[in-house]
Amino acid sequence: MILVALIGILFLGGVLAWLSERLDSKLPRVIALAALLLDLVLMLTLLGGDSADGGWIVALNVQWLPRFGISFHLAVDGLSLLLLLLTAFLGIIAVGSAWSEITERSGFFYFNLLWTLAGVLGVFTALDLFLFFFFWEVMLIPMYFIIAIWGYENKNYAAMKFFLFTQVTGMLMLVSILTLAYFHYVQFGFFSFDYFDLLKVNTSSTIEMWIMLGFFVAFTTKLPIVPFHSWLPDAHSQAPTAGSVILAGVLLKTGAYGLIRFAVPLFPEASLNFAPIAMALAALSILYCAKMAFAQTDLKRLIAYTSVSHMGFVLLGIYAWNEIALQGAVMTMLAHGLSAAALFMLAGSLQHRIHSRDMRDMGGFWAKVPRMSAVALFFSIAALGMPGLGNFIGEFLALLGAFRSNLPMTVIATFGLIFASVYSLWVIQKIFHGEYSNSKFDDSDLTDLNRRELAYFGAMILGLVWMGMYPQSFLDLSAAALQELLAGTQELVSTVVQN
Amino acid sequence: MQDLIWLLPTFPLLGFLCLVLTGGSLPRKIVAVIGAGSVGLSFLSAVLIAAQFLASGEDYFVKEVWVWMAVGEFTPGFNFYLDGLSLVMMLIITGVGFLIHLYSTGFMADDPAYSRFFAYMNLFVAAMLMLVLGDNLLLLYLGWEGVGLCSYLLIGFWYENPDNGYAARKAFVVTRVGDTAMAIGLFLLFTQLGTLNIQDMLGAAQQQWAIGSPLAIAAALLLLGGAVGKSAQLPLQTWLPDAMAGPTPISALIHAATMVTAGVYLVARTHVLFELAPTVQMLVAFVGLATLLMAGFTAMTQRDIKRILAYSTISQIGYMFLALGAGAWSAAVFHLMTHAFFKALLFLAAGTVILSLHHEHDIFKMGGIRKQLPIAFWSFIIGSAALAALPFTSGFYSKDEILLAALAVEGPGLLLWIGGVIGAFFTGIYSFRLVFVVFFGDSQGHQEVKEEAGWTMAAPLMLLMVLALLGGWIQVPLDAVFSSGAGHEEAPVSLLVHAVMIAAPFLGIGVSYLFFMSKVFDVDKLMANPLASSLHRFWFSGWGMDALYQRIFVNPFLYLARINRNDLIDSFYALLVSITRTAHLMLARTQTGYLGWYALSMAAGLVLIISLGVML
Amino acid sequence: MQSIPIEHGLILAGVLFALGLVGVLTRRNIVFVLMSLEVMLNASGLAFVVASARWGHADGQVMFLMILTLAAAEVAVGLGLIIQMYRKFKTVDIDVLSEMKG
Amino acid sequence: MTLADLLPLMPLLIVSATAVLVMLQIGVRRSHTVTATIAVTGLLLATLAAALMMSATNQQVTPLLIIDQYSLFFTVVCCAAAMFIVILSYPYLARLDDDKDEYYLLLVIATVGAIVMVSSNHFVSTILGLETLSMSLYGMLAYPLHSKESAQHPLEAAVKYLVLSAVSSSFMLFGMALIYAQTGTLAFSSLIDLNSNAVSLSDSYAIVGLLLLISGMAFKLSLAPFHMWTPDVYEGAPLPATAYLATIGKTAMFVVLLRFVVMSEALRYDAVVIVFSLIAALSILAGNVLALLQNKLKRILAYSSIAHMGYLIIAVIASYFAASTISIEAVTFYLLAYMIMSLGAFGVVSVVSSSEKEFDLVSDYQGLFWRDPWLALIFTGMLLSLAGIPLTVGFIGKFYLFFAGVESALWPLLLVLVVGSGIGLFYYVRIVYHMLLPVPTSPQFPSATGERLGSYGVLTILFLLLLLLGVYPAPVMALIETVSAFI
Repeated sequence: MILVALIGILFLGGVLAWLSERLDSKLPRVIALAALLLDLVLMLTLLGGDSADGGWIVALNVQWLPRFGISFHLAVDGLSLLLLLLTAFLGIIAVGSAWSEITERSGFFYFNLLWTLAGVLGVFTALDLFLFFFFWEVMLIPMYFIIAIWGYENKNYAAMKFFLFTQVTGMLMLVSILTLAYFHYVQFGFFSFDYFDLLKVNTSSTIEMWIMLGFFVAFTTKLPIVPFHSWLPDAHSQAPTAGSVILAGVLLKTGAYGLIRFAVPLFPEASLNFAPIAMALAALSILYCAKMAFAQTDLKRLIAYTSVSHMGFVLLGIYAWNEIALQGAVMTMLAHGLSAAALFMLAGSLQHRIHSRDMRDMGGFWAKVPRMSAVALFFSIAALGMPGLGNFIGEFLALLGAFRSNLPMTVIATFGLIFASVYSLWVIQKIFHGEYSNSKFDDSDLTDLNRRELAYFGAMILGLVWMGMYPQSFLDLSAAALQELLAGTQELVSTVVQN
Repeated sequence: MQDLIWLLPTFPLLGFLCLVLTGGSLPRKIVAVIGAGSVGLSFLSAVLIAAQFLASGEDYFVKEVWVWMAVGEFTPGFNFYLDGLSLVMMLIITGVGFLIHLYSTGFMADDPAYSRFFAYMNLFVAAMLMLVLGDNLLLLYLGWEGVGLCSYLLIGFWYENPDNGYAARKAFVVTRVGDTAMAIGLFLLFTQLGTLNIQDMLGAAQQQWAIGSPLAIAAALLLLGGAVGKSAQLPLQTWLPDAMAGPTPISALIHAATMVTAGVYLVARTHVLFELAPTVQMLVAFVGLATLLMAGFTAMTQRDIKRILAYSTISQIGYMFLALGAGAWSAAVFHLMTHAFFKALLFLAAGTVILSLHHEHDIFKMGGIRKQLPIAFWSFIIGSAALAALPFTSGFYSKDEILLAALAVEGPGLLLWIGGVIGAFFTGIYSFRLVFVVFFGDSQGHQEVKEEAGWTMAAPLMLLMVLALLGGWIQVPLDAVFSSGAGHEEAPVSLLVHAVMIAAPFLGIGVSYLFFMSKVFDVDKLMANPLASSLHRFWFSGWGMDALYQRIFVNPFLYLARINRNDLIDSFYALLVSITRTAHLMLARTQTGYLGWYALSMAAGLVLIISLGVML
Repeated sequence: MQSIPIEHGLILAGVLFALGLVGVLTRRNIVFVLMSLEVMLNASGLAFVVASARWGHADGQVMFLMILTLAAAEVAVGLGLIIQMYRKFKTVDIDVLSEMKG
Repeated sequence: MTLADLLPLMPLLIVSATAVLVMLQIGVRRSHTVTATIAVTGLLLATLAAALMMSATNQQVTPLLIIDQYSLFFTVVCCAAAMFIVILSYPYLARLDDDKDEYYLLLVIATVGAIVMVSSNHFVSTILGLETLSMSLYGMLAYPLHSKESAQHPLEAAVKYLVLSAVSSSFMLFGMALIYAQTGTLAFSSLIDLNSNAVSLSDSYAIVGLLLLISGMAFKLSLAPFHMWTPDVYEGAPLPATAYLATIGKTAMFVVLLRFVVMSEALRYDAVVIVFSLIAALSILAGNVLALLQNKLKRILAYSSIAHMGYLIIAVIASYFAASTISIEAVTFYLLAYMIMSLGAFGVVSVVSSSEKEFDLVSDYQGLFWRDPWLALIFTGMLLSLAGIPLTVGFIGKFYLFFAGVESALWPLLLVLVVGSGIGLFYYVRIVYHMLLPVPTSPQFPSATGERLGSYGVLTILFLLLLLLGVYPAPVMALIETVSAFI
């Protein structure tokens, strides 16, 4: 029941926020914040739950569309719970960042924000593939609205691009899901879209490969991975800050989650055969997008490309498919969720202050806004994988685990660390170091971070340090779930490896 | 007390936090107290712990603080490991570090970003201590990257000048290249040996790997990559001279005394691996040799006082690598220590000179200031003496050991020895060239000289002078650590060898005297010779390495970045869009609005369909 | 007695049908277009008659009568529209009805 | 023909009676309101009657009409839709400077035709129904002919539709004739196992007949390559008429197509399968591509209807290869969904339009979200449903189609479906985007007045249906499952 509550609260809160705008334009943000806090509390209550049965902490399974054997099946294990917490946390952060930035039509804005998050929660908890797909699509429309209404100069193009990429690949995934369900029908004589039923399906390896590709394309488009990444820089650079935060912090993670939860466990053999290609793509996008990031002049585009680059480590970790690598992937997801979100918020607050994202206009801000600069320094250091911060743990574990399953690709990917340092330090140099000059922009309201901003940046800094210095508290949470997933594919992997 | 070893990094870390969180709002006095005091505290505790440890007579001591992460069989912990090696290192770091902090309180006295400076310095000390005290390679890596970060921050400390920013980024990225190799090394070691705990790992390596086994070679090579990066050895030495852009105390602490020697520490720490890979060990020796010669040549040609010292540092670390390569582990560490003393001394002295000459760096614009700056003068005399390894100075003993060890190497031993001696000769030349040009001769009409600053800057110099002189008598407790490596029985060597080794630096000093003091030979005349001048240019540019790397790595990267600024891959999707668009426009033209045309299309469709049907 | 093979009848109907279709395509005068439509409809009517002759029952002929009526109706409505058209454009050339396109 | 036969015909009779009643009422005294009311009541009664009878009736009434659950289901759908259209037409015609009443007469008669079609399993009834429908549609399309202000071109639309649909009718008739020549019966029956001892005709006659018939039907369903008339007729006709043509006209025809294809087993012939696949692919691509940059809403909806009919054909093809009846259900559900969403879309446009001025340009709707959020929300819902986005009935419909396609392994067609819907997203969302833009300085159309409350009611009902069937379609799915068993 609590799971329905989690999602329902957000859906309801969204509607309320929208309606409440008529009363007072300040009300919606309060409602949104309240809803998210409530969710966060509910999630925290789940933390205590024992994950005895296969790591599932709490589950709910009701019939929904009997004709197709579709059920409303939600469940949470450690993995999902981590991501739920991340979602709620970043949701709150996003509300914080929108607090003063979104002034017009705030009601509809928070409606969309909450509905997106609701969709994401659904994705992280759904265990019926139809339901999963349902939420997968639900989260897109509000996101489209957020970009298209509150975005910047080129919002129409960006929003449309985001929408088309995710929708079209989504349809491919739908075809895959249906094919899988149909084969289940053929083998077991009844329709079912339930995760655990579909796990039992086994098909000829070629068909399995095709179905798997359907999922893979959808998920790696969301992740994203070269060559499906090109929607992301546009979407990010055009979206309002809160939008970028949700997009980078949470939406991208749904792709990774999909790979971990569905793509690999449902098609272990195909995934195993496909792993080399996947890891090659991962390495490629790590390096390629690091290079692209360095080339950008638009700050938000730059950060966007770094996101793609970091997601490469996630993909690498997932397709290495051993515990260390998976933990690394999960940690990377969490840490990147925070660091990327923070960087986007910095970019947003800069744009809010000087109305420009063009790094060529900037320089020497350290003298003007030392606090902001220090914060920016911290997060770019985190982004380049400084030990002691979350990102390092994630990337190191991912690479460490990947090393045993695919040496060359891991070595190539490791060079990403060098490029990461190149672009991260470039940002610092370009914006915060150097001689300050306000020739290119009006710095009348270029003020240092205020209390609210300091508060949420502080929270994120603490989070990253916690992940970096004592990641165990996160690793423990996801361990059971990941071991379960690994166990599911164990014997097959071992047999194939032997042959 | 030993159990409190975790306090060592904690004190400076706390100092860092205080300074950062207060964000420069504290008065300078307090900042100075926090900044220097925290390091002082950890020095005190270091001394106490050292005393207790040596008293206990144990070989090593482990303090487990908490498990960092536990994933499957991968369970690195926040554990501290204390043995002779880390003991020496921690004493150097805290001791010299404290002196330099003290000096800085005076040196930076009128810098606006006083507290930011000390924040970074404290963070550095903390990271450096983690590096040497960590009991597993991951913790070492933590410190390793941490010091790299601080080095970046401090080189670019005066951020208004983009050149400093460039130097800082260069330093970080170049070392990062080495670090990446090292990271891969860690992956390899863990995958093969199943642990990153240094002692267990070494033990496992000895059991599983035969001498010269490819895996051992690979592992050793990768670690060496990290080492050469940090320690500015060939081929990754290019960053260090530029790193002089930072404030002088930084150069003293990070780029002379401690961080740059981390590579030496790493190799010494994992010497077992290198013994398992003799070829790599030999490589280490030759890297050292090449570096020390190359740096020696370059140092002779530099004009910037700090660059001279920087190159001398590179070359001295070259000696340490030579020692490592020769298997003289303790000799390397010993030289590391003495070098920390006299090089810190030299840098700090140079700092006072620069400060009192209003940030003048060019030695040929100085001259004849021995009267005005007696302390600096004597510091330089002693420092250079130790650097040139004149007898009875600390440098003498350490370098002596190294050269003998080099000679003892079977195979290319003689070659190594000769190279080392030549290096010593050059050391004599450039070190005293500096002294002669700066302190003797006639004043080069620079503006009046400021008074040497107060005791905070004088005291450290004094102490370091003493250490630089007498440091050679310190007994480093390393036998337990290098029990395996200490197998070198000094073969009785002829007096001739000793004579040569003693003579070499004196010769060098003589040469530089003739050139720069008595002006018997005229440098300019020499420069007139095209060969000499071109050679000079070549050496001056640091053997053209920068230009080379610029051409091989940097430019291609920039080129790629430039030509593909807006994403080639995206144009594919753009193509799809334009295809659909054209299709739309073409189809839209068929909607003519003419009834006849529509009827025709129907008829055509019908014919098409029926013919299709009938054909099948 | 020797009967005509059904194919012939159908082919004849087909030819008529094609003629009518060609008429619709080629004529610009809407009155002639309607006439050609009549031809097509009647062609199919003929086809029905032929077919019902084959099976020897009346359904086809019933259908033919229906076709006659509906053709009449079509033409009735059509002529109504033609009158409107003539009022509006003072011509019965169908190409004037091409304001909507694209 | 006994009394027992009359009972199942109840809905048909009610609607016919309504037509007569309207006629008489016009004869007695013209009154727009009264006429509309009679029409609504009649259609409502018919709807209810059909709904009540549905569970218990399955009967062949005369050789011409089959009154089973399937036909009754669509009788309900068509009557309800017709009723909604009447309500939408009322404000639209309110200011027409001409007699308004005959319009309703025509509409009701057209509905009679539609009912006959959905319950027809015999060529004669098919033609009867079809022509009744078309004849009255000609009238409806050309209705505002005399009004001076009417900006559209009802005459042009009517003439084009009349001529071309007459051509297509003749296609169908000739096809029927050939099939009749083959089977010897005018009832829908298998072309494969003929009970003929007579000298049999070569198969090619039957095939040609089939293809002729299919072409004719394809025209009515505006499937490529017989689609060209659609945008012009949609654009020229008055909105409610367009809505009628687009929803009821298409649905009725499609039901006939489905019945015929299933009963005649036409898909046994590879030729027919290939032709169908070709038609489907062409329609999907042509429809979506043509709509891509179109600026007139009615034309966009016209093109999109071409594409949607193409989607449906996929399910028709699937119905032959699939073991289960899912594909039949897919067609049924999608027709229902299509009815709801396109009626809604046309409804929104007609709410803001009137016979003098139709607001047909996408740009007219700029900023609607901030001027009339409710209407904008409804419109967005309809468009997203047409695009097949979850939470809407359109998604469930798409899901059905995809499932049918997968079940019969029609991979190429599925690929086309994916590509097509991908392109489709663009122009639907483009409209939504225009509604999100800031309100232009001069509002294009007056926001709702009192007389439009009825229309708003209709739209709201449709919107709720849209969401209900999008989120919890289980009961309707069950109903459709049982209903589809009768095909």
